Amino acid sequence: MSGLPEVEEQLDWLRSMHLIRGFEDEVNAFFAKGLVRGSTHLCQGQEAVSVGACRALAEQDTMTCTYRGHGAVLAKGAPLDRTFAEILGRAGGLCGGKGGSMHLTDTSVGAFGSFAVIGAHLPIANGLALGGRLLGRDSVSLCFFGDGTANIGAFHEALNLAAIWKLPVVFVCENNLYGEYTAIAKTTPIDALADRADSYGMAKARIDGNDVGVVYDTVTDAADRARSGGGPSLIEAMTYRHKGHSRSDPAAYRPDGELESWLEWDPILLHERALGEQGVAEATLGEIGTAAAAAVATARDRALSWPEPDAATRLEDVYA
Amino acid sequence: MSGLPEVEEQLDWLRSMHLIRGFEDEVNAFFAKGLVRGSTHLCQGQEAVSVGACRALAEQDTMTCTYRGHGAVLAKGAPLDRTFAEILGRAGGLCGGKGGSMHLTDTSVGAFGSFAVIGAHLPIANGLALGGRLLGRDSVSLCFFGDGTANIGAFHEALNLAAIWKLPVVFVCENNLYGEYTAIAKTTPIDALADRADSYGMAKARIDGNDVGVVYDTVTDAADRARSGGGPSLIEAMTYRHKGHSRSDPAAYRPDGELESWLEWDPILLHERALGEQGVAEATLGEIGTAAAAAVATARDRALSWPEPDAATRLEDVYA
Amino acid sequence: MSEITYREGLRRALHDAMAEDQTVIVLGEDVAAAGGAFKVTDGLLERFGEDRVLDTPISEQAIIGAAIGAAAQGLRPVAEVMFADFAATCFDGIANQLPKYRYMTGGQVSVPAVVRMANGAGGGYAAQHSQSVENWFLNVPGLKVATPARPADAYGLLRAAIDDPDPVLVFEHKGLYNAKEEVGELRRVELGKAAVVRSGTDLTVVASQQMLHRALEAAAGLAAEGIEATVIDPRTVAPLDVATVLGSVEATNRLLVVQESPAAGSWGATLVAEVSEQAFELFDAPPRLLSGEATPIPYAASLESHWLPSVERIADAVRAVVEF
Amino acid sequence: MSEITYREGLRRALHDAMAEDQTVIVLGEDVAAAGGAFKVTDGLLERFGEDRVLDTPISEQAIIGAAIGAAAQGLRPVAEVMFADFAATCFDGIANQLPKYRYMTGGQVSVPAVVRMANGAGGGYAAQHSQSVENWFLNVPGLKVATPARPADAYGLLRAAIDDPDPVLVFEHKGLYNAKEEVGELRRVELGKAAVVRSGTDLTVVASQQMLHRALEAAAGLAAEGIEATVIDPRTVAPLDVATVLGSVEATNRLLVVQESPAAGSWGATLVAEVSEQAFELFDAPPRLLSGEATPIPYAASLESHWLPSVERIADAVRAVVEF
Ligand SMILES: Cc1ncc(C[n+]2csc(CCOP(=O)(O)OP(=O)(O)O)c2C)c(N)n1
Ligand SMILES: Cc1ncc(C[n+]2csc(CCOP(=O)(O)OP(=O)(O)O)c2C)c(N)n1
Ligand SMILES: [Mg+2]
Ligand SMILES: [Mg+2]
Repeated sequence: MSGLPEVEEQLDWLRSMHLIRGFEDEVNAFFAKGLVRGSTHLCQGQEAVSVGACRALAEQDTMTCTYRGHGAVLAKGAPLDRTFAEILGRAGGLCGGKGGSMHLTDTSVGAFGSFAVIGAHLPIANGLALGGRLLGRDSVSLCFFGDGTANIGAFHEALNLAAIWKLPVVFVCENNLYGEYTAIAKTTPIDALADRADSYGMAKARIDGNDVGVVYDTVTDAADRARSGGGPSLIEAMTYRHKGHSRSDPAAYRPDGELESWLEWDPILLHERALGEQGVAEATLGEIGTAAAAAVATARDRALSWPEPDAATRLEDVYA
Repeated sequence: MSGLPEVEEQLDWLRSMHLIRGFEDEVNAFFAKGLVRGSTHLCQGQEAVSVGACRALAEQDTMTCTYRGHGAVLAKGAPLDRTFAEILGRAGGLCGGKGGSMHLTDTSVGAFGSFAVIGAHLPIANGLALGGRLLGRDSVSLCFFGDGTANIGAFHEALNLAAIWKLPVVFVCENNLYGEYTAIAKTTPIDALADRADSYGMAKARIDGNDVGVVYDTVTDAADRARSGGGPSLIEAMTYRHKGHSRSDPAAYRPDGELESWLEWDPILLHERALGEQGVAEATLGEIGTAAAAAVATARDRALSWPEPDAATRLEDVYA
Repeated sequence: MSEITYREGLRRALHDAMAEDQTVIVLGEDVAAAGGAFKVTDGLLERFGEDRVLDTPISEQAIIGAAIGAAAQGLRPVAEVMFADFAATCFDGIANQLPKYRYMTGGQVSVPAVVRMANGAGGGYAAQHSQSVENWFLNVPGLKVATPARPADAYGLLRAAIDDPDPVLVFEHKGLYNAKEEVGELRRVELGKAAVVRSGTDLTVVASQQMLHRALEAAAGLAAEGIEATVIDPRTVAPLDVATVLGSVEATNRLLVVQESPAAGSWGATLVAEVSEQAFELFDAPPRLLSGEATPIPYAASLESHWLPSVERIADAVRAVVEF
Repeated sequence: MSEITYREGLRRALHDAMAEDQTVIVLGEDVAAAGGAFKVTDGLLERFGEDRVLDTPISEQAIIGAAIGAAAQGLRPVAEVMFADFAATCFDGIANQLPKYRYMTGGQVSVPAVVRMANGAGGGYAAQHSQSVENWFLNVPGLKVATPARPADAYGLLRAAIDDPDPVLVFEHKGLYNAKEEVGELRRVELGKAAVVRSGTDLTVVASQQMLHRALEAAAGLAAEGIEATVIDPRTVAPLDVATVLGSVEATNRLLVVQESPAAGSWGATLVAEVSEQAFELFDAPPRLLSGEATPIPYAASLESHWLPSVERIADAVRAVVEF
């Protein structure tokens, strides 16, 4: 354990988690109004994983994630307004409206893409690590994915290659207990996914993914090890998504009371409590929430004011 | 341990290993004469895995294997002459000359195919197990593959599915220390591949694959467990191929003395020694070798006397 | 007569096939308890039980492999690959194993497996969830490929696919699940037979799935201008019913093919090549192929709506062919 | 002038590219210590070291992913997928990630990766090691696809592919590795430009890889009969140089396309469709496509030799087109 950073930094984690929560709630509201096309996958309840992990990175590090990546991309530093705009399909969106909710990318902050085919980006995360190493960038490649993803072939190939090449990758499995509508126990014959690291002689940890400090700490250690040539890690962060899998899912498959008990283990609540214990005044915490709500509303309105992309741009960006 | 069967049965194992050894030596000679097309992958040195595992099966059981499957298919009961003929591309071959060395198949004896894309048949072996179970066949699906195959995605998906569905599959990894020209340690970050079973909560064993009795015993246990609903197993059988990877490989990458020390641990020698210890006369052992050589020569000559397939047959068997 | 949706056509096909034949099983991600991401397998688990309706892990290679092996043992598995784009993750199973198993073994193994997948752009699912990928499989002999466009055909083609002794890929279209049609008694539809959906003398339009509906809409509008189109749904793109198209072109002497996917390596290009080769002298105008654009599929409405051939663009293409 | 083999052309391209540009790396199964299953990467490890020449596990998905990510960071990876048939095991990487990464991100990410794979029947490698699979990728916008047939082009196309800022698939042909050619100074060959390899006035034959050589042999024989063929090598099948073919057909008014793979969904069918659409009135005879048969590829010599278009069958097809 490397220990927690200054309180100011920890307050910033809270800020970031609030922004993500507020962002996702707005996206949810967009749905209801028919403003979002296709599908979208919200991450309320998982903010501590995104924030704790991304804040443990250095500037030159890269991050890749999934269709459930709004939080990760924002935590890595993408601007709220352009992220909203991408989901709304506006010209000012991160990807000019070409990617949408499932492909949020902002390479200027090291967010190297959200991938929508399960498992596809784990091998790509290896490549980012390899490229960084050969180019002398001293960079670590952080890779988020879900529990259900631990059963696809690309997971296995990626972890094996990362291990044998001692690539600077930190694999973070966000175990939110479900892959779509199916509980993990129905598809996975073992309890702790982190133990799959043993198949590759890889460092592992299974942690409370709702405790942002624990996530920060664990990823910091893993990133340090990766950067110093110690190879990759597999971190299983236990967490929970408050909403259904995607827009059309009322999550009726959840046992009674499950959501409620996780709501009591909400990452924002937990972190507020931790900060309180470190002596931060309740008023300070309240102000952070209020400021975040205002920032989200402003960004939302700005994004909504932006135009749709010009149709001609659809023919650009296929080739350089 | 279920213990060894009668000596008569064990003598039959020896017979079978001799037949495979003789067969492969003949195929090697065919190459030299330009009688085999494409590539071919010999299994001299690995006979105990093929014979020990296949003899542990019941009649209704199925077996799938790889391009290095001559031994497996013969051990499962395919006739020598038609197997030769397939490799020679003759009409009387197991597959009518359509498959060749890499696709030997004889469903009449439960040999459900040799597959040439690494990993492809592990998921198919699951299907054979599933089909057998649902059709009430009480069958076990035996699946052979190599050490290098433990790094491909299909391996992971297949073992996970077999475990979660408790399918009656016995996965036998023939660890011959090399995948093509590369030693396993260069591509695989752990020592014992059998330990990958832990990722699936699967039964495992790592055994001397050159000891036919040990193979028989281990596979018998695994097959019993599978048949009685106890789920799949992963067995890593340590062995060695005496020849290079394929026709064009002189195996120059081997450390000095490695082959020589494995030749002293030859499965046929080992089994002859074991039988001697059980009181079988040396003359009996010698006769078995001689009879096998004669049987191979007869089958070879018969296959060589058969015609090539009629060109029109190439258009058959695409659809039923 | 009653009205059913395309989804309902598919759903009934699965129910009827499973009721009639004990060897039919269904497997895939969330097909059992959840009834499928697109609700096509709804009610199967309750009716046929968990031995025959199986939820899988997110493991497309394992799904296809299980279907192949089970089929080789004598079952008739219907595997679901949720979005057709994900066929890429189990491409080896679909392209190298499924269609070659019978042949490589000299006919020893039959593989009566069906793979269902959801095609289609237009819904804002972006580049990795919107493709129509039947064309990936055209160059792979041994696969039959169905692309139903209408509810009764959805039923009939899926039934025929399940009956077929060989592997069949059934591409459903996400944009059509709620499309409705009056149907009589639901029946099997022979694989490899196109349907002449509309008859007209001025040109032959061949269009599949979403494009069939747009072509019909365009044809209805053009009738007011005095242009009468024959509209043909190929229904299966492998085998492709070239004979029916040729028969129609004999009467109309003009051909427009409309498809959602890009042109290169497509069934539409294959059809144009085939008819050009076989019946060159029939044509009063060059045959024409109208396709989705040669870019990945964009997300924003203002982009994706241009990517797909619209009713207007189809109508324009018809006019160009007729006025040539 | 000196004589080199096709393999040597490829090998030199890799050596020269790695020597000129530090960002070029090579990765794949047995490419380093063993110099490649087909010896194309021979000597690279010794010259450029194990940081830049990397042996991988048998993990095609990991290989392609590593290439994509490394390219996104600014390297120019050249990945080897040993037999082209194995592209099926990493199809998602090649078809859904590699060509869409730039587009989905609105141009933020460049992916200058090359994937080399060995095509080709004729050697008795049977159904899973003999396919020419460039057609699997035609319907995937964002990929350039090169299919060199001759040593100098092997060099030049691979150099151009490595230089290209976008993903390029290079399909080598197993049957051509030992093919020889007199070459002058080796140069890059622009992607998307066909080569007119032989000039004649009676018809245009377009043929790639092994079929180019057979077409040239057929053409040489036919010259004795007074038939003079233009023979064109497309060199890249995406983009397909339709203009060069059309230019030639303007002079010959007849077209025969010859390819090794089956017809459906192929570049040959795409070419026939394109020229029929664009230049219908040029033709004095229907354009014709001669292809490998629509079956998996058989093992035995007596079967496989019929599966592939032979010199005789090509000559027959030429005669049929010319005499139409
Ligand atoms: C290859 C592939 N198969 C199936 C899907 C459909 N799908 C989208 S999300 C999802 C569940 C993923 O579960 P998990 O990895 O736990 O991530 P979570 O959604 O819980 O964040 C599935 C099956 C897909 N996108 N890609
Ligand atoms: C997907 C795929 N990648 C690569 C190959 C080429 N190849 C054929 S055999 C082989 C080595 C396999 O090693 P192992 O699994 O240890 O089996 P062994 O040959 O030692 O029996 C490779 C890489 C292949 N056939 N399929
Ligand atoms: Mg999950
Ligand atoms: Mg091996």
